[in-house]
Amino acid sequence: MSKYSIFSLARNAMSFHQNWEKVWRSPEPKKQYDVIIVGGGGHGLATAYYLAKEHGIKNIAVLEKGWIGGGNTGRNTTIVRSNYLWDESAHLYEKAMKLWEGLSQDLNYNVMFSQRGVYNLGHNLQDMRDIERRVNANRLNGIDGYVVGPEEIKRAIPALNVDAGCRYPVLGASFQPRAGVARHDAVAWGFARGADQHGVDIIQNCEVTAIRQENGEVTGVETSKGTILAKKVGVVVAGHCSVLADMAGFRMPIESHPLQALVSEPIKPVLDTVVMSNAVHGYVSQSDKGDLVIGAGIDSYTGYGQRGSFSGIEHTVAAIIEMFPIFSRVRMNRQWGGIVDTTPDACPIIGNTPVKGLYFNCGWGTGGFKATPGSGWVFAHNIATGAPHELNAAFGLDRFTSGFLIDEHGAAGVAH
Amino acid sequence: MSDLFHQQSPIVQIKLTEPKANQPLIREIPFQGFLNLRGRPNNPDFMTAVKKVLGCSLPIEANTVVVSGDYKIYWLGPDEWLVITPTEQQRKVQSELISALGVIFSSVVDNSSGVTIINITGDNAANLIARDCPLDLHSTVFKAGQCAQTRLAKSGAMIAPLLDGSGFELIIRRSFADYLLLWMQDALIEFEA
Amino acid sequence: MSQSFRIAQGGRIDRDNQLKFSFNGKTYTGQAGDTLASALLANGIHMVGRSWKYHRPRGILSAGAEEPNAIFQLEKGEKTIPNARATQVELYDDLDASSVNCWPSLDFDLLSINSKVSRMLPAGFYYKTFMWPKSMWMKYEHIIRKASGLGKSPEVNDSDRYEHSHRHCDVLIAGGGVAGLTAALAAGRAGARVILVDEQSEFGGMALSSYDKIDGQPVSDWIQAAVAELQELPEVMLLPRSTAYGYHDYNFLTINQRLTDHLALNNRKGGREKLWHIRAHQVVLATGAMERPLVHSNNDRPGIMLASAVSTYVNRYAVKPGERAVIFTNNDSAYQTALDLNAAGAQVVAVVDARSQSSSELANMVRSAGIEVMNSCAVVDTSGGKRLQSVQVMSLSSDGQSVSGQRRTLSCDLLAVSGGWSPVVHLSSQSGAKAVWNEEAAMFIPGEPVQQQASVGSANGTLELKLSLIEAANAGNAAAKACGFDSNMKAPQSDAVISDPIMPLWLVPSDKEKGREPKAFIDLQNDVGSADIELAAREGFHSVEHVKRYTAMGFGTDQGKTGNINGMGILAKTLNQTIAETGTTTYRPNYTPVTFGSMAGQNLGSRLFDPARKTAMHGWHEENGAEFEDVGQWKRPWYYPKAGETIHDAVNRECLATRNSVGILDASTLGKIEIKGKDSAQFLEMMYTNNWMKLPVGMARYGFMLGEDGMVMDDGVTIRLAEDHFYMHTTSGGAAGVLSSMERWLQTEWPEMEVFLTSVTDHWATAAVVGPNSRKVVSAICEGIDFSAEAFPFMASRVGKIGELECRINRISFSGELAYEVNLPANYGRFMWEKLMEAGAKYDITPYGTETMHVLRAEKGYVIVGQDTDGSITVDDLGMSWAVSKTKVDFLGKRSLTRPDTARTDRKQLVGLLTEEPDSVLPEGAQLVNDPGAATPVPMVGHVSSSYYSACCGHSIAMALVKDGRRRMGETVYAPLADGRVLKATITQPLFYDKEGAKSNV
Amino acid sequence: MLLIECPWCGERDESEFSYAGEAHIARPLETEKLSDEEWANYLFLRKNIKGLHREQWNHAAGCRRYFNVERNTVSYKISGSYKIGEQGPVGDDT
Ligand SMILES: Cc1cc2nc3c(=O)[nH]c(=O)nc-3n(C[C@H](O)[C@H](O)[C@H](O)COP(=O)(O)OP(=O)(O)OC[C@H]3O[C@@H](n4cnc5c(N)ncnc54)[C@H](O)[C@@H]3O)c2cc1C
Ligand SMILES: NC(=O)c1ccc[n+]([C@@H]2O[C@H](COP(=O)([O-])OP(=O)(O)OC[C@H]3O[C@@H](n4cnc5c(N)ncnc54)[C@H](O)[C@@H]3O)[C@@H](O)[C@H]2O)c1
Ligand SMILES: Cc1cc2nc3c(=O)[nH]c(=O)nc-3n(C[C@H](O)[C@H](O)[C@H](O)COP(=O)(O)O)c2cc1C
Ligand SMILES: [Zn+2]
Repeated sequence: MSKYSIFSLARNAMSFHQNWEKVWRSPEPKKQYDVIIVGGGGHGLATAYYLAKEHGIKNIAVLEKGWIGGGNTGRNTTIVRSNYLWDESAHLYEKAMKLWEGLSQDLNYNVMFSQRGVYNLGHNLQDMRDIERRVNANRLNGIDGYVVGPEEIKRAIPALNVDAGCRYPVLGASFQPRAGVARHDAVAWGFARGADQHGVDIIQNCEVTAIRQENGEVTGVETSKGTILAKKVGVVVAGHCSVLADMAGFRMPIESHPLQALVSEPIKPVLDTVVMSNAVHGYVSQSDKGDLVIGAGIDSYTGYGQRGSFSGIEHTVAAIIEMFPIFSRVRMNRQWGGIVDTTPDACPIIGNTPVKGLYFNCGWGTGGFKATPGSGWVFAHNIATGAPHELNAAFGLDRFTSGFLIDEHGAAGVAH
Repeated sequence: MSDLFHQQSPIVQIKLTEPKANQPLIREIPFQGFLNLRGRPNNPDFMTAVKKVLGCSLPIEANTVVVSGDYKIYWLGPDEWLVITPTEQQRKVQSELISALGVIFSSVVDNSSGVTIINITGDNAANLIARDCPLDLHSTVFKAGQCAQTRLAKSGAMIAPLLDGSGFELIIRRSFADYLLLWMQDALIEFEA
Repeated sequence: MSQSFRIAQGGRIDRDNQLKFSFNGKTYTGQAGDTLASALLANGIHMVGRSWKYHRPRGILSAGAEEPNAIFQLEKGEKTIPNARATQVELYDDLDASSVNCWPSLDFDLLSINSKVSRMLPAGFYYKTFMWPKSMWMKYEHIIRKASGLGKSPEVNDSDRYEHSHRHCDVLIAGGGVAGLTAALAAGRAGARVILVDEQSEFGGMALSSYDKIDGQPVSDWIQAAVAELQELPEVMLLPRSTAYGYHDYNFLTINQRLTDHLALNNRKGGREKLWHIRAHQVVLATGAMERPLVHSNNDRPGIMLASAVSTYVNRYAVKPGERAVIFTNNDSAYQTALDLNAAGAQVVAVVDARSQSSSELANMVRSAGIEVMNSCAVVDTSGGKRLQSVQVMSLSSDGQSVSGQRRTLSCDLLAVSGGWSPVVHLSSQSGAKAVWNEEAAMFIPGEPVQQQASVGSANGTLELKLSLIEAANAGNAAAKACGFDSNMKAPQSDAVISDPIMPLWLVPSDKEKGREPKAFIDLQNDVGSADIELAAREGFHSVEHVKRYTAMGFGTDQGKTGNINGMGILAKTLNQTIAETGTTTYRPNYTPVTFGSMAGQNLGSRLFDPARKTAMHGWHEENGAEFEDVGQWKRPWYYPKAGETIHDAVNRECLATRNSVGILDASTLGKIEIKGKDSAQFLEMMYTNNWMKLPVGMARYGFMLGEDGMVMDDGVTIRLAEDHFYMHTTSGGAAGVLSSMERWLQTEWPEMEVFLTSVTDHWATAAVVGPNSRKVVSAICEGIDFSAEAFPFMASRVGKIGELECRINRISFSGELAYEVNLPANYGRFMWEKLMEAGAKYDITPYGTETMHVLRAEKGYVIVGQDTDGSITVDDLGMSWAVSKTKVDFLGKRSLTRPDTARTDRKQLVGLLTEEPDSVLPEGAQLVNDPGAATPVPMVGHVSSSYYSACCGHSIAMALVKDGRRRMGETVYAPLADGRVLKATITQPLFYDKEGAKSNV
Repeated sequence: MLLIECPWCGERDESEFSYAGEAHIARPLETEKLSDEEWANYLFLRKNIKGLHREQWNHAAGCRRYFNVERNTVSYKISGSYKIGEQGPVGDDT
């Protein structure tokens, strides 16, 4: 299998690019695999990759109902950071961050991971308390982070309006320098290529329609391409996890909601970091292509339609202009939506299920892109060994029974 | 001197100006009495007791208004009404209602300082409201005698067409009144030319 | 006029009104009625920009919304507009335009070097390289970023206004060409509420560029009459310069109207744009069709234009886009362009037609005009630098798969191409109808509607005028009927035209070896060529969605309006599948880009971004120098600095004054709910963790409200006004949520309970009068109440009079002081406040804000929900399990408390902290550790939730949530801070002042 | 933007309403008697249906009533609204 490099590029240019190999093969499914991964998003592909690479399991299929990376992986605002509050999540996301830092080289695929830093703005006193608390926790957990004041923010982000006269003035921010963005599609393709090179079969247009089980143990799946057997099935279908759980006969503590995003027309670089605000509610970065990539809010209702309501877009755009008044005359090019799987504590569910051999990895909601390599890495461990890795042990389904939730919603609204 | 003198409207910090060009006229009708009345309309005792005091039956058709003498009664919900009385009569009406209702399951709450009335009249009255209100305000759809609670900008309002067709009456909450008036004043700019 | 390519007669421009404009620093003239594009062409300017990746010279391709190339920066400073499409910019006096994405100049662009190394830059090349050394990526990326992007963001704030409006209508018609006008007439005449929108300045669409006839009149006369009639209909609203850019669920459409951009800068008044939010019963889509270019080698040179655009420039704008033209087509419509050019005095060298024959009336007219028609031929290559110089033609096989024979060179400065038509199915697709491939017509047409909607005219693939009009009249009638109007207008008449069928041709074959042919472009804006599509397919990107993302086809500001269908055709061929199987990418809003400003509207700034809720005393606070804190949407006084005071000075002063004499706080923002009905106490038993049945009338009790997950959600004091009547206080931020949650329980779970809830938050103004002298102050202005400690004890509520006004006084305290909350209807709020200030003057009554309130309550260990709790804290964690009934069978959240994790006894618990240095204040949010020297990750045992300097105690105080904290009294914890300091603190009870509670007990 | 029919006020814009989650989740009566699992089911587990979904809405900016809606969560088409305690419509699952 040929390696990508400037030299291979030059070599292929000589032959007019007629000889590039397929990035992945798209074979017909076999009758049986050791492990089936349902869902060809970033997390599913990463799981397959690490299963093959770290655990030596080679007979793996990834089944994707559409085209790989076409779910939330292909429609997110690509923010990668690890500055989470609670130890459990901080360690999991930081594992992912470490993997991100070598991912392009590991995959031999440039996922354009751009460590341009992320600012989380604080607009009221409670925001600032929460920021202090989180950054302090991050530092003690070995995660880079600073609390910065309005002047420093203004220096770093000249376009940001830090006027004290704003409705919600910027009082400060947390800043994680190692955080940033990555090219989302490349993450899917890079993992697909890596997995494929390890022999994983990536099968698209193959929708899982039923989960076969005998005596409480999984035996395979029914798909739009027929029955495929396996003793281990890992389900990584994000917004559709309740649908798959229903096939397996249990319910999830999950609601699927539309989450929208939008991009501006491409403009020359004006914003070279990532800015997020909870209180004003919007987040923005600028892609390498030049468009402003803007995340909108989640729609309150359940929705599998990959689209949300215009009011959400309108509120978000107002928030962006409130923060960046100079973007007012820039135009919005396109908007879209994804289906996010939200949990009661805004943390993922990774681990075993009531059915033996059936594993779920879901509940990443509005923020799982950043976890992609880490999520795949721990899930691969979980599937290979049948038991959670210590990094995902706290993220099991059992926490909803025991009450051991890891509430990452951040502090509740200030009330006094 | 009566203490009534000491009342301040929720929009005390706003200066309303004379309309220019095509601007509608925005005026406050301050210091009316507002009673929030609740009870079960399928309880005839409740309906009778209320009628005795107000002189009319409560509107049970959704989103309608009934006028009875000095009182105006708005439907707020299937078991909830807003009774508007002239200035400083709310306490009297409230105690009359409470004693007429006795042990009947009901509640009569004075909310007179909690809301105020803003009338918007003249050309573009509907257009001003429609700047950020999802309700269909067209005269063939929203007629005198009807009312609707709805979203107005980032707050809410009870809106009713004025009986004389000159515009709309808005009932808005005190703590949002300042914001809504700022919003209206800004909205007026569109009709300045 | 120096517009040397202006045709002497005709067109819809105003010849008497000449306008100046500048392009890349040079001044030119045009006429009113021109677009920037037509004015440039009138001046003979074809090359207007450089392509995105290879920086190849590019010219104007189209005359409308589909334009991929002519993207300009307009104006400078606060009026600047990035990425304006010259084809849709109406010319105005002194317009200033410049090309984007070229440096140092359009003519000499350094990055055109990319074109030379273009072989190294195939689709997706960046995924394969720039990976070594790892540390270099951020530098590479910097360069990539600089090279991409088109126009520049404004650097100063926008001074324009953006209006919003909401409208409902019976029939919304998008597109005001002859089809849209006809539908509007049908529905409008019947009396329906009609809104007709068109993105152009004039209604009429394509017909404005043609000499067709309707009802026997020239089409322009018919349009004029139709518009005039529609303007007279009272229920019809015409919106020109208005783009329907989003078709959302339930016939909700968003429309962007441009109000002033067409005017000279100094003539602009009022809002710049208006966003219409329209909810329609019925929608008629008459958005027309767009012509497709043909994809052949070097098909991107300035001087290569869509044939229909050429006709538009000639007929509508009286501009000759070339002197010697070649037409290249696979269908009949471009023959009209040949005639139009011919009539305008340009030389038409030849019509190159891919089809083996063309014998329609139109084609024959072209032949009769002496123009050579070359059937079974194709343009295979072109030459020219900054302007087209010639094209090369070869014979094309009848299946369109190969070329043969001699290359014949035709010298020309204009190539007008037509690859067929693509109905503008964007809005229909957005509405949920999946576009359907029509093999015969070689176009995607609107699919079965899923909303109350119909497509008509060329938008529906009906290219013929006569049929368009019938279809439009029918749709207008049907839409009106569906809204209850009697409507049966007859369609306007027009003559049928017979044309020969199209021959689909997605990629003109090259005579060069595969891979070695010059670039043939599909997406001109993103420099995506046919080779990129083929490469993507070869590398395994088979889904059209993958191809889009791998090559960037259709990602631009034009969203692939001219390129996508050709791209899909080429992909289909490469993968050996049908176009129907290949499918389209997803159509999404926006149809064309829309300013963020218009979406934000006026909802910006300190006044309008979000409501600022104000209490009745707000004016007083402002007049007395208060600084405000945002609490939810409320503005609360934070502290009242006197001249020269810092926040700490002010808070220390306010605290001391309150503890030593009397302070006053505006507490009006607390949520207030009246609870009435015989089951009220029973209801409170469920809502709160403690007991309510036996609370005596006239007395108050503090309660915690939990979520069903057992975590603290809200707290507050509730008073029993009568056996069946309570008055609840909630937190300021929690009020709305608490009310709707209680309503929900009542309405959905316990509808049999006789309880009514009424919010009175806004009705009451509340002043908390706090401190040893509070009794004196309150009793001085309030009559009818016995204020003695025995008659009016702590947690009692009384009604009295202030003047003639009935007031309610509650003896409750959030500070540990003797304190009274005085309530009057808010219309008297300021009156009450001033009376209290007056009465308190002799005790030096001191107004204080939320900061002092925080300090005072922390000195007493009282918690603030949302600050000392975070959604993961139980009442027991707060050390207040006395507030949780052990005897009640149930209350919300109760069952959660016995879950294994929730019932643990070593959870994080609220404790006090005293720093080693009495003056050093722990930062709120500091994390606590047992061993600051531990290796990373350092185990954390808790965090500081509240922390202040307490002037009353003379040292700092803090509250913290610490693991197993209640068992660790007296132990030491450390707070390692960001600046390297490590503060040492001792765990204490969270109670620092007046530990016996003597002060409130007086 | 959804157009939601309030059983009292009629069709109104989505922005007047707030969503209140899956409908027909009755609060268990004797919570003490439930196992931790049963309680967790009530508390957290949801059908989260892809297709016809019964859900609660509150006409927050209008009459403040809670009511039920049957809506397809893919097409977002509402097949009907009904009051709490009433029998809902049986929509076509398209
Ligand atoms: C608008 C938006 C913005 C976001 N922004 C960010 C951000 O800035 N940062 C961040 O970290 N996260 C963000 N997220 C979240 C992030 O996108 C997701 O958490 C993450 O991509 C999930 O990846 P995944 O692989 O689990 O899911 P997906 O990428 O959704 O993959 C799941 C796959 O399963 C497939 N599937 C479903 N059902 C079946 C079946 N029956 N058979 C076979 N296959 C099936 C789907 O087709 C899909 O391809 C955002 C999400 C959205 C929608
Ligand atoms: N001979 C051919 O092949 C051919 C091809 C196309 C059209 N035609 C002719 O065109 C005419 C058809 O007229 P028609 O009315 O169907 O189309 P049209 O192109 O004349 O009108 C469409 C109108 O819709 C507007 N529009 C498009 N999208 C819009 C949006 N999102 N928002 C607002 N406005 C939008 C355009 O500005 C245009 O004015 C007939 O004369 C027909 O014969 C002929
Ligand atoms: C980070 C990011 C950047 C994007 N940039 C663009 C862009 O520049 N132009 C564009 O047309 N679409 C852009 N898109 C949106 C895609 O076109 C597409 O809408 C999105 O991936 C969702 O897929 P769908 O619309 O096909 O459902 C971007 C998407 C993402 C996630
Ligand atoms: Zn209602």
